[in-house]
Amino acid sequence: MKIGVLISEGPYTHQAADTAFKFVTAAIAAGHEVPRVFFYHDGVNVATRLSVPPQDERNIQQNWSGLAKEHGTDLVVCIAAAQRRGLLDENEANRQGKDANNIADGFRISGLGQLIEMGIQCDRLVTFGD
Amino acid sequence: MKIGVLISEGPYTHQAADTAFKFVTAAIAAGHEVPRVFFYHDGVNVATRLSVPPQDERNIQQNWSGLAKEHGTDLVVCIAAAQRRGLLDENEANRQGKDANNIADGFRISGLGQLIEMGIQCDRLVTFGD
Amino acid sequence: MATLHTVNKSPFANQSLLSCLNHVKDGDSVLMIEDGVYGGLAGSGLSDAVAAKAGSVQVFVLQEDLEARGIDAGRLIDGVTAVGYDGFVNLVAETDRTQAWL
Amino acid sequence: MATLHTVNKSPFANQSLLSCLNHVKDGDSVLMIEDGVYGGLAGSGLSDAVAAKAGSVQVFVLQEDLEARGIDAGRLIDGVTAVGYDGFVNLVAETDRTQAWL
Amino acid sequence: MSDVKKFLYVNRKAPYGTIYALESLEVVLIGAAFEQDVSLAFLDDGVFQLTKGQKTDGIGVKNFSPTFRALGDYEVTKLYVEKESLEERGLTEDDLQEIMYEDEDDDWEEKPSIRIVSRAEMADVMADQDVVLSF
Amino acid sequence: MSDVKKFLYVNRKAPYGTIYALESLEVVLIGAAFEQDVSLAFLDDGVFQLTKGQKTDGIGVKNFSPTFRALGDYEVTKLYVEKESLEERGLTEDDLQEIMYEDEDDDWEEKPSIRIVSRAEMADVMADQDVVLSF
Repeated sequence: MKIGVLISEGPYTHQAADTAFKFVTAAIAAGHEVPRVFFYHDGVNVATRLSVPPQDERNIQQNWSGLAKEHGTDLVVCIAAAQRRGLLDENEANRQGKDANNIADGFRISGLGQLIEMGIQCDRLVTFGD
Repeated sequence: MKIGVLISEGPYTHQAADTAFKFVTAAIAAGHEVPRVFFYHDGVNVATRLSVPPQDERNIQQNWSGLAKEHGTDLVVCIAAAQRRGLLDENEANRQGKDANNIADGFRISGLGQLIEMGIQCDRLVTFGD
Repeated sequence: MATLHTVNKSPFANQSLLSCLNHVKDGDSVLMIEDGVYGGLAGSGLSDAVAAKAGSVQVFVLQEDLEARGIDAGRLIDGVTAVGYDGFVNLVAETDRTQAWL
Repeated sequence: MATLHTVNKSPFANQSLLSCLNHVKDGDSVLMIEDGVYGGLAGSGLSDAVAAKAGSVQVFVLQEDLEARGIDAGRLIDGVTAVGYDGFVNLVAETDRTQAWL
Repeated sequence: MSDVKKFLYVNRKAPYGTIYALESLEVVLIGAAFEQDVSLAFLDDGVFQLTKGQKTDGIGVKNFSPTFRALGDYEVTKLYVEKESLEERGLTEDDLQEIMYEDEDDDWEEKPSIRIVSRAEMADVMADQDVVLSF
Repeated sequence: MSDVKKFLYVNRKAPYGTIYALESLEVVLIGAAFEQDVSLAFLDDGVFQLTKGQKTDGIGVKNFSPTFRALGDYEVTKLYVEKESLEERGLTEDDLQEIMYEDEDDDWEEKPSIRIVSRAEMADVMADQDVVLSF
């Protein structure tokens, strides 16, 4: 079964991104497909490569980047939500005249249409937020 | 009277940083002193210079940077909270081996001691959060 | 030695206002801001709880947040007063401490 | 055509669980996760409201979130069942849609 | 038409205190282009999103409430509002903005998009969806 | 000693679902170095922070509950816990961890840091502070 996942809260502040990660891992282990995870609202902040969590804590961004690498999961960050919150890739940074970008490997920035498309193409959609 | 301000939520997602800005502006207009504003929890995300809000919306970071420039308000971002969430200055980026930083003019990164100090030195402490 | 209590969450979604009202002391002030201003609405399921405190405690709502949400000041519970940001600043200065019910 | 409802907020702080219980249909499932697992506690001021629904609706809590918070499964309301992440996945697959009460 | 799904956007939060109401509306507008069967549900504090007379100059935040009136142009015409949620908040339908659409199946007659429903009816609406997005 | 202020850290949120409990504790630890008169208040869902037997391996989040037991070493010895908040949640004092400190004014005798107080007493504690930090 194809399960799409929406993450609506930022890393560390809310448990949403952690619970979603455990859920997706379990879904894949059970033989389901998770073709895409969509990051919206503060969820876009999961995608920053600049975070430096304490050594004895989990690294949420690296968890997700690792999952994308291993399973080819499409990690999509909403462009509108990302712009408000200062999450940019190189392209966006150039386009907006910003001198730096902060997106991590395995994530890509795209439009809200990708969320709707996920809803249409997946058999289930599960939301993790606050 | 000296009023210290603590902001505990991120920009755009919660109204806290907007309400705090209006409050500080009104406090200064009323003749009070706001020597320091401390950004904690997701509040650290107010300090990113990479945000690009829609043209017809307020720019929260620029509001605060402007206030710091005009009134000399000390805008302090908690270092521990900032590291978790990927908000770095040049120094921190170098120290952590990161290839970019994202802090805006007028903000500085420092320790939680600055929050306690603000509580000791100010006559009042007002918290804006969620 | 009075306290200014601020409440910024809708009392219909969150228990913060009720917990605040359970801990205020006579002579304290309560200021509802942001989504908290809905706590000032007359005729709601929570109006009586707020009105019951509005005697021993001064209850305020932030005018600008009220306007943003399309609520006319005439809709407020009797004894609840709208103030602007300048009034917010005065309340902070006039009381001895501020406690946020986040 | 059953729905899986997820609730992730403490029912002592937030109205989400009560609103969820007011909208579930017979045969639906409710899964409490994250701070929502406190809604499964027996002997609380909210236990009766949950127990009253636990007949017509299947009520679950996420075992890992329960353990994290130091709550023994023996403390759960009768009729509330603990499941792991694998059980969470099964519930999503077995129901027709998932609705999050954020 | 097996590729048309029923999408429900569930709005349970008040506007301005948090961004969820605004960003929910942004999804609805983008989603309209996908020609799915779209409904919006307003319950709990979500009913506050639809109050008329919102003026946000004083808080420095953009007033997005006029956008609800444009939803008809995007063929988003089913806005379910829960009666009990209004009542618990001391509100009536008169406190909400008028939101209309032109019904192309009925000679473009203007009709109200807001449909006041009971809690039980809202539960029925929710149970009749393929995809539920919560904000 | 006019530069010693009474600081109260108010904890009203459950652990792990959000980070406030952990980041509150981080402020308390740093603040201890400033030699102020420190108290902690646990009420509403904040009482859940102190439950014993927390095991977080399953959720992949760090278990910070042992840190509460170290507070005595930082001379943070006044942890007020509201009785009514416990009762509403079906909890008793037995559900909480034992947190002790050594009283230097009483021949280093071990004493409990947790003080169960009524709601009215909690209101008195709150009203007796110079600085109130809410998490």
